[in-house]
Formats: sequence, C-alpha cells, structure tokens
Amino acid sequence: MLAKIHVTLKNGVLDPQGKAVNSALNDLGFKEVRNVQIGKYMEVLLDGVSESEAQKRVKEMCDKLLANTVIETYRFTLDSSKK
Amino acid sequence: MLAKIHVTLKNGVLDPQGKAVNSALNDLGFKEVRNVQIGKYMEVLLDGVSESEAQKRVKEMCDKLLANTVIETYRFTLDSSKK
Amino acid sequence: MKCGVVVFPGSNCDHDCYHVLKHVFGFDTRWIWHKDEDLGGLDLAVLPGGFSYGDYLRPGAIAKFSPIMKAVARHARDGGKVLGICNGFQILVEAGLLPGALMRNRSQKFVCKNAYVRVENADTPFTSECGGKRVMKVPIAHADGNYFIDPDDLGRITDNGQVVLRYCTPDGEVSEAANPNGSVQNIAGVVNEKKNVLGMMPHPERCSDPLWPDLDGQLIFKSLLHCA
Amino acid sequence: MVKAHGLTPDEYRRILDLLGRAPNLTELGIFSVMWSEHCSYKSSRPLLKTLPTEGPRVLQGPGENAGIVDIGGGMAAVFKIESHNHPSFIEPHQGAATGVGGILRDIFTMGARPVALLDSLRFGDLSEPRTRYLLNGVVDGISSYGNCVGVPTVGGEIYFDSCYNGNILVNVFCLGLIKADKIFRGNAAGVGNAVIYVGSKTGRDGIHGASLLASSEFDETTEEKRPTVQVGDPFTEKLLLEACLEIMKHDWVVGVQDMGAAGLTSSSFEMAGRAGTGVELDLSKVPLREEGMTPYEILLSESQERMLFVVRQGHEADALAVFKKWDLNAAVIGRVTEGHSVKILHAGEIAAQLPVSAVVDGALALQRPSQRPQYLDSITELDLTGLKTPERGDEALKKLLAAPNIAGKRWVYEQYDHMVRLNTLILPGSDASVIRVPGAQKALAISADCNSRYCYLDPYQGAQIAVAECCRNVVCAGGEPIGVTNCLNFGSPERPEIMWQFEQAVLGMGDACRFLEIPIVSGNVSFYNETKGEAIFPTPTIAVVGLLEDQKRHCVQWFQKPGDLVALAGFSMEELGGSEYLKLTFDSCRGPVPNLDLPQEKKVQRFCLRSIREGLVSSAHDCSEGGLAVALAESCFTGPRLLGARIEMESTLRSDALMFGETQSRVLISFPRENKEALETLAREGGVEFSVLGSVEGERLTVRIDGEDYIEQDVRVLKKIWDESLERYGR
Ligand SMILES: Nc1ncnc2c1ncn2[C@@H]1O[C@H](COP(=O)(O)OP(=O)(O)O)[C@@H](O)[C@H]1O
Ligand SMILES: [Mg+2]
Repeated sequence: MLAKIHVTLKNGVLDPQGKAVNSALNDLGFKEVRNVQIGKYMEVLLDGVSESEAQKRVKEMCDKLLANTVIETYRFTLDSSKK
Repeated sequence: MLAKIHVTLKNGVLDPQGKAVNSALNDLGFKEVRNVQIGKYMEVLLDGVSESEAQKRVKEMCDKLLANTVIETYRFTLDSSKK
Repeated sequence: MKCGVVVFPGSNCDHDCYHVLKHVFGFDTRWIWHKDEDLGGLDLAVLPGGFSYGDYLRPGAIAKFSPIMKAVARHARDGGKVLGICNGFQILVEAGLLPGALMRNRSQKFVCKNAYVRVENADTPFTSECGGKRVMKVPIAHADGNYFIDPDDLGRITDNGQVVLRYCTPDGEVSEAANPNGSVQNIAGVVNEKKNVLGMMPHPERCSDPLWPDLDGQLIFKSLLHCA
Repeated sequence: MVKAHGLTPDEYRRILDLLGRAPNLTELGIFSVMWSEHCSYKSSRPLLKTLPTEGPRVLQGPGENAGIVDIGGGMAAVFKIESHNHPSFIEPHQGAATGVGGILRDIFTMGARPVALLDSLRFGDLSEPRTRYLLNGVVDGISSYGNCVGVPTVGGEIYFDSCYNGNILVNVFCLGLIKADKIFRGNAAGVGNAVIYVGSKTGRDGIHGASLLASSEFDETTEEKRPTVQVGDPFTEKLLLEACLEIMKHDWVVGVQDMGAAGLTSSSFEMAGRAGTGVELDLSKVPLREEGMTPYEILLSESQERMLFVVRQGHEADALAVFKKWDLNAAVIGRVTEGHSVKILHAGEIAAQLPVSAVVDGALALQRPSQRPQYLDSITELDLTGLKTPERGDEALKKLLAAPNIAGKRWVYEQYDHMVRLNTLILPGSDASVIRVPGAQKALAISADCNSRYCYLDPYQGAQIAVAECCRNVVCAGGEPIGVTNCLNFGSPERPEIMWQFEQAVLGMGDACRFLEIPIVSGNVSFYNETKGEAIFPTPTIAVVGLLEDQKRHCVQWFQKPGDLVALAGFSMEELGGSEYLKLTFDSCRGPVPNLDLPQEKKVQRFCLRSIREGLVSSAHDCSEGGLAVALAESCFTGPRLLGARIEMESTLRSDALMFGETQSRVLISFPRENKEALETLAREGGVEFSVLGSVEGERLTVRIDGEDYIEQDVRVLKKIWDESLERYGR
C-alpha cells in the first residue's frame, strides 16, 4: 500500500520560501506568476495493511510526525496497487 | 491557472531525509512502514495564460529553477479552474 | 593578486573572506555586488559562505541567476580562478560550473565543528602547497554538504583528478566515521575539468587568521599566491 | 468585550477617564495590548525601579530596545536578553526562531551590528517524548534562524527539570557592537518628518499574541484566518539588518524602532512618547500580505521582520532607495505631527485617535499582594546525618557527568554556527565565550546563568547566586564584568506566592549587582509560566558582559600542560542543599542553598581576574553544578588535549560534600609551577584562600582524600560519558 501525502502550510501562515521563489520566477521573466506555495510531498510504503487500517495509521503518522499541525495541514490518498 | 508541481528525487539518489523519517516512524511504532520518500510539492498560480502556454512555461520554470535535474525529476498538472 | 568577494543577498562569510584575503594576505581585494555585471579584471573571484536567498528552495538555486553569475561563468571559461566556499560551492554546482549536487546532511542537521580533509590532488592552483596527501584541519558549518554525483560522473571526475578534498580522520584515513555529512566517497571539494574552479564545503577562511592556533586554511591562499 | 480584551473593569474606567469618551473597537485593541503585562510591566514596574541601573560606563539603561555600556576607544556594547517561552511551547521551531529574530532586531535597531547570541533554555523531563520533541524543535529553530542571519550562537545554558514539563523557557541574549557616538533611539522627533515602514508585509500573524484574546467582533471563521503562530523569515531579517546598518550611516535618520510585541501600535506610540510628539499614520499605505485586513488587525499584527523609521523630511526617496537595493518592501506611511496624539487613518477615515501619554504611561501600576509560599516551611532544611556517604566517589562522579544538566552540550552547539564572522576567540565549551572586538585590542566575555533549583528553595539567595556565578564565569575567561541583563521567568503574578518569589528574586539580583558594582542595563519579564496552577521554578536568568582590555589575555577552563599545578581559590564548606548530587543520589530537592558571601565572592573574582591579566594561570574554571569533582573532570577533558590530574586533599568535611557540594565563590585554576609564589602572594593580598591540590599529569584523574583513594578514573572514559549523554535524546 502506498500512501501519497501532501503537507502544505495553513492559510495565512507566512511562506518565506514560496515568497522568495515567487520573486525569483518574476525576476527570471516569468511575469505571469502571481503566487507560489511550497509544501512537502511524501510517499510512504506500507506493508501488509488493509485499506481501512492504512487510512487510520497514515492519519496518525501525519498528526504525530509528518505534519506540524500547528501551522500545516495535510491530505493523502492510498494506492493499493503499489507494493 | 494553478500549476501543481511534484519534485522528487531521481531513482538511485539516496534520500537521507526519507530514510530519517522512515526510521523515526518505525521508532514511533509504525512498524508497517517500509519505505519513505520525500519530495516537494509546489503550487504556482499563473495569471492570464492559456493552458498550452502554461504547459510550456511551467516546464521551463521547472527546468530552470524549481527542480535540480542532476538529482531530481518533476511532474505537474494544470488546473484551469483556479484563479 | 586581484581578488573579489561576491556579495549575494544572504551571504554571511563575505566579511570573513574579505578580511583574510585583504588583511591577512594583503591581496588587492574588493567587494562585488551580485547585481554587478562584470568582474573587472580579477584574478580570483570568491563566492563566500552563507545563506544566499535564505537557501530557500535549494541552497544556491536562486543565487545562480544573480546577474554576476554570467560574469563568473565567463571568467571561469577564460581560465580565471573561482573559489566557492560552502554556500559558494552550492551555487557553483547549481550553476553547473562544477559537477554534482549538494544535498541535506545525512543527520538532517546543521553541523559546525572542525573537520579533517585530505588533499587528493596537489596539482591545482588552490592546493599546490599541499603535496603528499596533506591533511588539513578546517571547520565546516553547513546543513547541505552531502555531495552527490552519479556513478558514471564520479568515475570520470575521479580519473580526471577533480576530487580535491576528502573528509578523513586526523591521521588521514578516509573512512565512514570521518564523514560528517554523508558525502559520496567522503568528497569535500571538487574542481572543474580545467582545475581553475574549486568548490569546497570546509571554510579555509576560518583557520587563516594568526589570532587562532589553527592555520591550515592558509595553505589554500598560499597556493593561490604561489600560482599567481 | 472589555473582558475579552483582558482589561479589568478598573482599567476600562480609567480609559474612559483618560479619554473623556468611550473608545472604539480599534482603540480598545490598542489599550489592551499596550496595557498588557508584556508591554506595560504593570505588575513588575514598581520592583524593577529598585534595580541599580547606573554606572560610569552606562550609555543607555533600561527603557530602550537594549542597554548600552561603554567599552572605551569610542566603542560600546549593546545587549539584551528576551524570552519567547509561550510561542516556543506551542510551536518549538518557529517560536524559538522568531525569538532569535526579535532579539536581533532589538540590537540592530539601535545601530549596532549583532556579533553574538546566547541561548538559555529550560525543558522538562527528558524521559517525556514531548520534552524531546520540544528540545529538538527549539534547537533546530535557533540554529536555522541564527545561522541563516549569520550571527554566531556562541554559548548558552540548558537545564532539565520536571517543573518545566508544561512550560519550557527559551531566553535568547544578543550582543552587538556600536560606535559610542552613533547610537539610534526610538524617537519620532521633528514635526513633518516621515514615518517609513520597512520589512515583511503585514499579515494576520499573532494578533493579540502579546496580550489576551480576541474581541467578540471576531466570528467563528476568524480562527482559521488568524494563525497564532508567527513564522520567521531569517533571510528577510538578514536583508533588514544590512539595510538598517547601511541607512543609519546617514544623518537624516531620526529614529528607529522594531515592531515587536503589539507591532505597529507599540512602535508608533512609544516613538511618539519618547519624543513628546504626535504621529499620523495612514494604514492604507502599509504593505499587506492578506486581503481585507481591518485597521484593528493591521495595528495589532505581530508579523515578524518589520521596522519603523523616522526620516528627516525631504529624504524619503533616499531612504526608499536603500531599502530597494536590499529588495525590501518599504513605504512612507505617515508623518510626525504637532500635539501629542497618534492619529490612525484608514481608507480616508479616522480609525483611531488617542493621546500618547494615556496609552504609553496610562496603565495602572499594580501593587500586587505578595506572600511567602508555604512550601518553604518544609524544604529549607536538610539533615545530612540521614544521608549515607559513599566510600568512593567514582560512581557518583560518573552519574553526575551523565546527568543532562551537567553533561556536555556539544550536541546543541554543534548545530549552531558559532564561528561565523571570525570573532569567536573562545568557542562554546568553556565557562564563558569570548568575542573579539574587531579593529581593537579588546574582547568581550559573555555568559548566561541561573540555577532555578536554588531560586525555588530561596529566591533571594538564588538570584544572588545567579548574578555571582555569571560574573564568575565571565571572570574565569578573563573578563571584568561591566554590565548585566536579565530575563525574569515566573508564574502568574496574580498569585501572592509568585509575587513573593518575584520580589525576593528582584531584590536579590539588585543587591548582588549593587555590591559587585555592575549596572543592570536591560531586561525582560515573562510572567504566567504555569500550567494548571503548577508554576515553574522561579528562573531569573542572568547574562553578564565582561571586558578584556587585551584579547590575548583570555583564559579557558581546561588544563593546558602536564606538570602544571592545580589549585583551588576559595574554600569548601559542608553544603549539599539544592545540589545536583543530592537530587541524583538521594532524589531530594531541598535544603539550604549554598551560602553566598558577597565580599568573599568579590575577593575571589578580583584575585582570579588579576592572575589571568598578569598571565600567571593556564586555566580557570568555576565550580558550579557537580562541585569540585565535576570541575576537575571537565578541566581534564574539555580541551583539545586530554590530560589527567593527581589530586591530594585533606579535609574535615564529608567527602561527598567536599567533592560534589556546590559551595560558591570557588575557582579551580592550573598554572606553571614557577608562578606558585606569585599567585600565593596575590591571594594573600586579596584575602583569598588558596590551596594547591595537586598537578596535571598522565591520563587519569585520581583524587585522594586524607590519604585514601576517592576517585580514580581514565579521563577518556569520563569524557565519553559526559560527551555522549545528551545526544541520545536528539532526533
Ligand atoms: N543551550 C546552549 N547553547 C549553546 N551553548 C551551550 C548551551 N548550553 C550550554 N552551552 C555551552 O556549554 C558550556 C557549558 O555550559 P554550562 O554547563 O551551563 O556552564 P557553566 O556551568 O560554567 O555555566 C558553555 O560553554 C556553554 O556556553
Ligand atoms: Mg562555569
């Protein structure tokens, strides 16, 4: 089972990285860029768990470690075709 | 137009961060975790560009700045519903 | 010797490099602002350590587009010398002036301490005073010093003598225990094919002022002087 | 709504009196933050007034962004310590990072270049996973911010005790250097002058971070719009730092203040208050990060990396050009006006208009009741006869060396760039760090200290000891203490027992500084460090700056040469109360704290400083937690070279008290044999007890007491225990 997890900053939280990349892109001539947000993408491979179990466990992993829920939110999908 | 970009390490490039998170998860009792890979997820908001233009421009942004093609690959999708 | 220290937004070791070049070695040294477009007849351009553009996205990723980098590339192509230290090294690999990439340390943490490096090739303008696999004690201070290069290129740069510094024990043994950041084959510094561009993670400018007991960094600057 | 703003009915009545009308919502918000404990010091002010703040070197005492002390040769040292405890408990990485950012701005706002940081940290039990998470996050946050800005973090302190389980402490100290005639202050002087905003755009970060919570005007959706945690942007801070120091070279810069707690509100009101002027601001001109922000939100936002400048009329464009060079947002947002009020415009309307003095000086100073806490009745005595003395000290020594409060802090300071800018003459790992003054022969020694266990057992004496120990650390590095800053971390001032602790600690600190003749030039108070009625130990963190006229005459704590003699300056008493040994071996936190005899302390420090200045000693290390035995062991193995020592002592004290007791006013020194007589003479003249204990030799530490072996260990083994203990808790 492969969990694909996106962790992004909550609304309104300053994203200094996104800001810097935004202005770098503008300076490089990509004037059409209006906003950039940078987050994390993780793939976690799980062994021998059912989909419903995985659902619960991955949520727990995110809450405990993968996301900093004070400033970040997360979402994930499960892909049971991957071993 | 919103470009959703995933930047991940190439195959064969050791992912020290993924490894560290993997063993942290194992230590926390998530014994079912077998592998973790960590990449970046970026959302770039573009003003007034057509889909085909965006396709070209975002690829250029990735090649030039958003990914380091020595170690990373990227893929992206475009969402024209976002302003 | 005419030297220039490039100041990027977020450069931190610019003053340190300037101080050592100018006041310890007496080189004719000046500042170069990253928005400048030429190097004005320098012998040596130094890209100092620090956090250019906050190291946001990837260290060196944004700085490689500063206007001055075109001039640095021209200077390198024409055989001028370029020394990139720490963040300077990261900028040089991002700009493609040196092979490989610098990734996050294996420990995931910033590390500031003394390291030992062995000089693998004394036949470069930066290391001519370091023959006999000289071991130097030089401070490191970085979070992204984990050198990566794919196996084919690794073979090529090794055969070419482009691997100039490797982390080692105080006795010069290149071992896993002496590797502070996970770099491939303990690589701490590389040169380009023509050997006029050196990138290194350790900070020679931090052990060159006689105010301190450790002075191994002087070897790099003395080599440059010797070659000039 | 008044209550939701954390104002009492009395305070609200006072607002009505001062204004002669009811405030609107924005104005109420302004009063609420400016009269909060954090900004107004309403509970602490009366006591802080008793502190000694003057001295011949003082160029700026408390009241400005930081204190300033003259170091001669036209140079001055600027320094302050500040807390970021609550934010760091909520989000350790960002909380600690923005703490570093805030204290840096306090220093460079005055025109000084920050040259060094210290961090003073307190965490709960390391066996708690939450503690380890907080520890890793805080260290990571400090490292990421300080390293990126390029200011070295050269030292600090770190303690663990269960009293901090629910309230960690993150105090950060910053030292800057300035030309004594180029000091900038937060003055909005000169009617017609421009008020310029520079730095990050304003977002909805941490509104009411400094005071209490929101108003009823906010609806349910507000929560998600209004993150309470501020995220630091060290890159912008670095640009701000360089731009500020560049612009301050011009004589048309009139005043500067950073936007810290209570953001634009406190900076504008305080600057007008100091200059006796008024200010008019147009909030429509403020660079905003988010859409639809109200005047209330703009005024109270605590977005980081922002400053307010007052620039002479006609030089607006010059100022903006400098900021543009550094890629910073900047805008002229107002003017200095006549009269004595701050007028806030937004979208062409008056959003607020308030008399400056009402806001800045109007807060009622509270005489909070104080009462000696009951717990003290039962824990201030210690019956030593009930405690069994071990035959030998080896096991106790090893146990102490592994204790997180004593073990080496390498795991922490290796994550900090402590060398950048090439000024760190003594790196972290010795009693105090030493920073050279570029372009001069001088150097400055800095240290931060507080043993809060002592303060819990006796806040008056504990605070005195914190001052004495901090000075002693600085002296051991060769510095003459010239200035103090402090960060007073306590529980809720609304509880009389806490007020009593606070009062005692302030009096103790003041008396010690007065006696040792060092002025307190800046500081910070952090109350409400308690969870569910459990307050932390009183923790008055002290930081001291010491001057070395000759930077070459600095001294380290570790032994230098085999053959050197080892001696103790000062004398040991049978004191185990409050010690780490008592806690570790007998699981007891009680007893009279070590005695502190200030005249004796002063004599020891003078002797120590003199012998370092005259080049007589090879090393000097103060005896603190773990006592003489730990000091000896550390002197053996903290240097670049491991060296053993052979020690012989005679004593009438219990051996464990002699070796592990924490008697104050003691310094362990080593020196070449030929200097013995000179040192003995100095000691005799200075009225200091001086006893040669043995010599530096071999690779083992052996201690014999009254002819019996007490400790006999391989120094390498001891070092390993001490060095590797803390990193086990790292991530
Ligand atoms: N949190 C910290 N950050 C950086 N350095 C630290 C920290 N804690 C301790 N150190 C360093 O470790 C050494 C020992 O600290 P400490 O045990 O507090 O010394 P002392 O008891 O002499 O005050 C000092 O050099 C100090 O600067
Ligand atoms: Mg000490």
